[in-house]
Amino acid sequence: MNILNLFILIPIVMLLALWASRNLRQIRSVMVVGSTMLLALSVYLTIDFISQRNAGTDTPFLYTDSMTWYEPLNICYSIGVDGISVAMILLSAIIVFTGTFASWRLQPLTKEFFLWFVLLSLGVFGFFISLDMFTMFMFYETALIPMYLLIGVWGSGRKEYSAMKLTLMLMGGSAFLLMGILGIYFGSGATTMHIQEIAEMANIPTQVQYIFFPITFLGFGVLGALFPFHTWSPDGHASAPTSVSMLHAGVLMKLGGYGCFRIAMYLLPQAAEDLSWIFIILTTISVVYGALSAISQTDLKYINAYSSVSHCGLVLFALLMMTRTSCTGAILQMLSHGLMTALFFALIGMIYGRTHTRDIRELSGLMKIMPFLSVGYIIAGLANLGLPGFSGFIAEMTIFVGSFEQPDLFHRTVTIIACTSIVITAVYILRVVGKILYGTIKNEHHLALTDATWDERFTVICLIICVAGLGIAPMWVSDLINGGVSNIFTILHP
Amino acid sequence: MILNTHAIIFMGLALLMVIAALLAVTTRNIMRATVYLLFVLFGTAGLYFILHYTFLGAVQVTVYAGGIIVLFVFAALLIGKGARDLTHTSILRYTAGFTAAATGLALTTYLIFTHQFPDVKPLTSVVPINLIGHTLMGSDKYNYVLPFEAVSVLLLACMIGALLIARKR
Amino acid sequence: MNYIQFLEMRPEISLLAIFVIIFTYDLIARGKWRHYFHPITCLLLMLHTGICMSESYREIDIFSGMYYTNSMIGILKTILTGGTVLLVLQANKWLRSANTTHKQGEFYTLLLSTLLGMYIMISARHFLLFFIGMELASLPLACLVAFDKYRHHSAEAGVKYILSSMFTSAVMLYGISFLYGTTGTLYFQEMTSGIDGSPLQIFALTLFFAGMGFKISLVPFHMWTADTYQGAPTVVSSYLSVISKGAAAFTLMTILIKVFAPMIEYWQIILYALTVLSITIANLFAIRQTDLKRFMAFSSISQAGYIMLAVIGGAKDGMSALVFYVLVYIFANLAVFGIIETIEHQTRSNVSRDDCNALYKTNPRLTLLMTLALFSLAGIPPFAGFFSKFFVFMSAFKAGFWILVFIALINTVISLYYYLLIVKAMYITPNETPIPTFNSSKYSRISCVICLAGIVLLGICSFVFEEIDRISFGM
Amino acid sequence: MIPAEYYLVLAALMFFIGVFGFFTRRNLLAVLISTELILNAIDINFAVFNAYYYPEHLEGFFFTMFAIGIAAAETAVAIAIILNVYRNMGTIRLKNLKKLKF
Amino acid sequence: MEFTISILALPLISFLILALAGMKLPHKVAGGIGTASLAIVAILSYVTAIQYFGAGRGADGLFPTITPYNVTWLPLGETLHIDMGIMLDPISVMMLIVISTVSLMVHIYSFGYMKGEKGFQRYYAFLSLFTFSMLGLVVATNIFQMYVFWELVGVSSYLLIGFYYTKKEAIAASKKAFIVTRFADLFFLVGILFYGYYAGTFSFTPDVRLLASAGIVIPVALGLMFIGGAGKSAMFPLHIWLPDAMEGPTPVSALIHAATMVVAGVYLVARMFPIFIEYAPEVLHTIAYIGAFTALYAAVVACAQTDIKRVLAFSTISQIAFMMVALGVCTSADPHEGGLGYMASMFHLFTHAMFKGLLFLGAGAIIHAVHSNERSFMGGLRKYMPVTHITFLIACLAIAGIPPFSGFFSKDEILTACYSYSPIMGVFMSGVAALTAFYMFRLYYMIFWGKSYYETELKKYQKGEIAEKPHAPHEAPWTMTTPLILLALVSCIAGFIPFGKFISSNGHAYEIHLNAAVAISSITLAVAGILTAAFIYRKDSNRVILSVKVQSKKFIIAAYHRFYMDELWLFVTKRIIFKGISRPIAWFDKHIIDGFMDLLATASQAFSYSIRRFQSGNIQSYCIWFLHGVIILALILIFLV
Repeated sequence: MNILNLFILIPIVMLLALWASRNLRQIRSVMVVGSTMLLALSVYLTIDFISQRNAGTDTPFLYTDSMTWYEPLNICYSIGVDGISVAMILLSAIIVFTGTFASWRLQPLTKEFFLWFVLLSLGVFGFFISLDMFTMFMFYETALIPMYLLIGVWGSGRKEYSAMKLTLMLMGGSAFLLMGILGIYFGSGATTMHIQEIAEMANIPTQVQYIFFPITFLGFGVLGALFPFHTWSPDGHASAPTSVSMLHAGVLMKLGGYGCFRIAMYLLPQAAEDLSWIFIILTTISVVYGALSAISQTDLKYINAYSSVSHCGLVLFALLMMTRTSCTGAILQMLSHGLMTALFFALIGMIYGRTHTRDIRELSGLMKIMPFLSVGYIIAGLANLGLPGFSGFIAEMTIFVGSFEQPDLFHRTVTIIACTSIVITAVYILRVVGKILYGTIKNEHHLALTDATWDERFTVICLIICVAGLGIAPMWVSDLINGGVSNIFTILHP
Repeated sequence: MILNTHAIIFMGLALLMVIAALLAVTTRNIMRATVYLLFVLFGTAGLYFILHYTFLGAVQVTVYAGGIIVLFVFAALLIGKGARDLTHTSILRYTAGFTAAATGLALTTYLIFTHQFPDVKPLTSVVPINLIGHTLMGSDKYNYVLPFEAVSVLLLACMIGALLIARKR
Repeated sequence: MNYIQFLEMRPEISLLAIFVIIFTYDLIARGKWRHYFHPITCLLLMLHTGICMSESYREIDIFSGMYYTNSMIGILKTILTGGTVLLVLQANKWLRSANTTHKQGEFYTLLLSTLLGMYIMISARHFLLFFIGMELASLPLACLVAFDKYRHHSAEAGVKYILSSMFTSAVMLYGISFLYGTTGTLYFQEMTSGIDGSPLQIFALTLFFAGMGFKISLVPFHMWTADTYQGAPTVVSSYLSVISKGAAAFTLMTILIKVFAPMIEYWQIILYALTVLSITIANLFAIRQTDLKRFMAFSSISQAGYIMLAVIGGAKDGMSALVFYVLVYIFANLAVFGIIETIEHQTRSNVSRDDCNALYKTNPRLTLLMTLALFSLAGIPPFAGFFSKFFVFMSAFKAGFWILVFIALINTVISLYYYLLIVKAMYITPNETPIPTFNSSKYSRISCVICLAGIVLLGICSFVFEEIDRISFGM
Repeated sequence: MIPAEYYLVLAALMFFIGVFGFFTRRNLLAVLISTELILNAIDINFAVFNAYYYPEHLEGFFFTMFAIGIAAAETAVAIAIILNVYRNMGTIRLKNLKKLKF
Repeated sequence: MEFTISILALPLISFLILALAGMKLPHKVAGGIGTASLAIVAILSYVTAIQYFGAGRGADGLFPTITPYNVTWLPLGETLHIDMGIMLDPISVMMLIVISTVSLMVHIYSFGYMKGEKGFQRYYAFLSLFTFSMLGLVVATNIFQMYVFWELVGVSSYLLIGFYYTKKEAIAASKKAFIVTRFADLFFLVGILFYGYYAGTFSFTPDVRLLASAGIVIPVALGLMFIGGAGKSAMFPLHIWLPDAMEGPTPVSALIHAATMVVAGVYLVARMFPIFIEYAPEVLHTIAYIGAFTALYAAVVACAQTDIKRVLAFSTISQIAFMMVALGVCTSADPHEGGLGYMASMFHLFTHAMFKGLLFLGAGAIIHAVHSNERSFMGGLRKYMPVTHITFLIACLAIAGIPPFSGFFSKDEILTACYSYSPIMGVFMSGVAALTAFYMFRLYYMIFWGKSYYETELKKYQKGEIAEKPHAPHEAPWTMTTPLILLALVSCIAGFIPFGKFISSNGHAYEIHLNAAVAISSITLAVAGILTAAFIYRKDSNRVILSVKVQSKKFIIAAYHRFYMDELWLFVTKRIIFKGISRPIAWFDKHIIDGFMDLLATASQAFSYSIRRFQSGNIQSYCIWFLHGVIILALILIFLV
């Protein structure tokens, strides 16, 4: 049996087990066991993948398997991974694992929460292992819809509004996406929906590509918070419960970038080449605009959400630059942003859980009260602003170096504009750190607050280790991703 | 066109039907409307006779004039005062309705006159009743035993339904 | 006089036999025997479903081309019958309530006669038979709509339904008369050769379409739908929305591809316009509804628009997508209506969205089923609705109508919005006094479980669709 | 010989007069009467087509015959429902039948 | 030289230990770990230096460049990759000595200075982190590694400046320091990107042919890199963060903001010197002009400051500008023909690190004693703090350029280089040097001479005017004085190091010889400056000072406010970026873009509401619509299609 199937089977078993579980203890054990298994599995997958690659297997995808599903419509359940997907699976497993701990004490309706949570992760894993456009799309939507309930039921603030907005905008995106998928399928005249096979056929007429590339890219771009379709992100993240924010910003938003790369650009290379400039402009705006918006926000989650807009914009930006290095950087940035932002949201959730406010004007001097969380926050902040030693730095540097490989004036200019985001990032991160962590305690009620509990510490430490690990030893991930990117580039930029 | 008996009868019937129909849809009194309807139905029966469809004419008279009109009369009497149709309809709906009907009529007339119908193969004699019987009960092509059976179920169902609704319990 | 041919029409005969049995039983059964009425009917209908299924794999052409059936038609009949069984199961409580229990017999007979009408309508290859079938499928239905005859809403809905139905059938007949006038025959097979796209025929086509549009409730022929659904007894609304609609949609497709094939470019335009209108306008109306049945009416109009996407290509895969869509739609919609029905028994009045507020707290399983059904209707994977929608889109896209698909896709977002509003009411909106915990009847629970299984499994188990696709036909 | 078109136009006139009545009458029975006019017009159409153009088979003839029967059934059901409405609401004016809307 | 890895590893390990477990350790142990590791690092650095220079020159007459470690850290594309490694050449070895020495001093000193402070362990952790990063920066094998550690020193500086995180000013200062330098780093990064793309490598020794073919891009890249360096080295107008950075603990100021980190910019230019001189001499000269202006500006401002650390800060800016000028005035790689400045700059870097570190540590001792930075709380301290006084005086003499203290030698070389570049530059820089002597002695006199604040207060107390007895200033503990003495010794003798033998612009040995004219004139000027300061500030309420003050009041106030540079920056950041750009963007996002999305929703709601009349409940209107629909469809199909 193909190991990848386990990524679907385990969540399904978890769903059933959760459904059957009676009390909190059982729920927690199901979640811990399940997410640990997923994590272990993904680590094993990564190691095995690397060793197989080192052993010299050079097929584009490993662990491939295909099973006809809807024979008349050429729909198959095709799975397989390359370096990019392995990296993404690993990321997802980490976030699911830590997300479990981040929602350790979630009340009420714990069981239901985890049911939807697991369904979401099922969708995410399914998406990353799929090679068939249909199943990919199916898992994509599977991952989206639980967000509505997760935010709507367990969220805070204007949760109903935000949940609805998020769901509708993302579903609007997926409507575009479905359009794109159908366009690709029928445009190529293929008798398969397998990505690799369609890519190798490479017979989609250019005119068709011109129509469907923007559609597909926009479809995924909405999830990747592409300007001006990013507005679901601030409200959605602000209202979502901690672990949902983590999973959403950490993994779900990556689906967008991954899809843009794997489907929009890979299958429609000619249009990607010719029309990328439109989206480069949009993503450049995303990058700078998101960062600038973040400066004047007062809600912690809004700041981070806009920061996500900026960082995810950088992912798409890098992809569109279409050099091997920048695309590697984009994937690195996905990983890095996933981990960092999950860390951020976890910390914000923990702080909010204590202070019951996220308004930076009402918080101050938290360092004194909750040193652990504050230090965590500073580390997250530093990672976010691209401090060497953390993952953000290597990702951004790879992106910028890669983008510089495009020597024409347009690409140069937008790259330099995008570079300015690293300064703006520093501004808003430090502003927050200075306001909420440093200084004296203004609100004496806060004096009674406690520092992180063990499960929270565990979450934070896990994520920090990952962020730092990626930042300190980027070579192996870089190698891992490079293989996948190179394969895509044999078609994209021959 | 030569004025022959057929033509005169047709003209007369047509005039009668149109006037009666107009009156049936404009009169204020429900009983009168029913009577005007009766005239139209009789006129139609007359048309069938002209077309040599005497059996059809007979059915028309029995079913419609004998059955449906009586139903209407009963209903009108049962309902009594509530059945009076006094109020004027709103101008807007009147206009909209008239526009729709007039446009439809114009369109239909235009289409009827512009359409190339096949050559006329007029009937010269009354359709024999045994042919009607055989056709109704036959199972071959252009025979109608199946619709006949189906319509029997329909009538039964409608009877059950109408009874169900109309009975007091 | 080859009357032996009647014996070939086994589903119809079996249905008629049940009709007679029930009719007789209703006349003679007294006392405790009346308690067994419902179970006996259910059993008989299940038996009948079995017969339908076993008889479905036959191609029959009898009465010299007036009646035709093949495996696809047989399967569709089975699906419709199966849906009716589920519906009757759900109707249990309503049928046993004091106002209705003595009318049980009439309910069954009327329901079965409409079903028979649909059988005839689907199998008819002659316009007269088709017309009779259609009337048989709608006239008793009018009585069913007005079934709760002492409820004002039901009476009003009944009169609206019967009048618009009469008007529509008149309009449609007018169209058929012109078809007859221009082609000289009422047999489908012969008529096709006479179709040449002359203006009068186009007019006739439009009139015919309007009639079918009424049955399927496509905009702008849909206006009766909401009022009727809202006023009619829930079971009947449910029946109207799935069984009647499914049969009509299939019939429309067969007639379009069998009779009007030469006029494909015309009816594709009509379908294009009606689909866009149906989906969009129904969605816009649905946004605002708070009465659940009325809401479901608009939802079903919009769903009808999606079904038309399958028709528009007129191809084999469209047919299979259509039948599959109908199948999935039956399960999802019946689940929703079944739940509305059970809630209605608690509220004793029409269910509004506010009644559902915080329903999850008291009735989690019911709510979950409702959620899944709504998700399926909205086309969310991994539920069956996603697959059926996808196939429908695929078939339309394949036929080249990609802008239409795009419009439909954008509309799925709006539809998701209003489905989510209900989900929101059930899970999120706080409510001090939610409907207390209750148990629905055994029968209704069975039906719900079957619906749930359908919603969850139909998409994942591909053999159902593959089987449908194998036997489907097209132009 | 009277041209068939005359019959057809007569039928069309009847049809649309009926439609007009259907649209403007304010009383359910009166609306029903208009419907009868419409159905009647269609019957004429069928009969005329059969008699003038396709006399070899009796298709239009039988259609008319069945249509008359069905129309009777329809009317019966409709009147029953109208009576029911009257019993429920004490009126059969259309403007009183607007509880279900929007 | 494989052991050099431990020079980097030890501070890192120490940092990790202190950061992870520090809070649980007692202060002394924590400090001990940090200091011990630093002591080892210092020893290793000396060993490295001895071995390196002791090994002698190679066959080509150059000290070999040794790269004991170099691993590919992050591959980027086919040709580019970021390496991490250790590279030893004369200037990096020199920097190792400077950093480890000053850092060790600061570590020891901090025992006394930070005694009992909350967060003592954290402090040492950060110091270790800083030292690690700084060492990493100087031994970088390529420009990107330099950038990596460049950022790390930036962040450790941020953390140390914000050490007193409850103090508003400290928070603001740390933020400002980080953001300003980060802003400059942006240019650095873009410069690196250009360089990397055109040179095809990040290493310091690129393919010459590639560089030559790149044309204008290389000067641009180098210019951008210089902006990065200017940010770290506080060149005008990016200097604004440095004075504020004095909010950090004083030893930190000594280490980071005087001796090591701030000279990173100079080091960067020196590192890239061969490329600068070959491909972008114009840029180099521009650097010289910027440096000259900064030197003057900072010196003038320093004259008007009252906070002693601020004075030192501006003095640092001014002195670094000297080094920049020295580099900028180079016209060729040969020290004999216009390449002298390189050596002078490095020499000055070395000596400046020592005496400026000493000055800061001395100032720390003073602040420790009087608990304030403001000079009004000082005066007459020479009696109370003899060791501090003497060492401070030595440092002042060194910076003023009085022989035989080290500053004289290095500054003299700089001035010589300046004169050889152009007399105007020479005269100008000499003037600034005189000004340096003036403000340093102004400071010196204000602190150690004049009316004692303590005594005045004591009198007041005795008279009963104030309730609390003032603290008597006291000499610092040995942990603090030892580093002072050691550094003072170094400052005394460092000038006699034959620096040119080790470091010169083309790597060949260069014999330092004093230019008599320059030396004499500069000594004269320095003495004049000192005398002026002594005349004005030795006693309080001197009449001359008053008249000068009155006459140039506006100028002094302007100088005190650093010529309103901070306000200008504040205007740019607060008014333009925050209020003028960010706020409007946030508003735009919320109301226009998001508003548009919401509008879609509300519009469809509203539209939905407006069409509800169609569903009027009247069966007749339904049928009218029905028929209209039919007819319109038919008309369209018949007449339009």
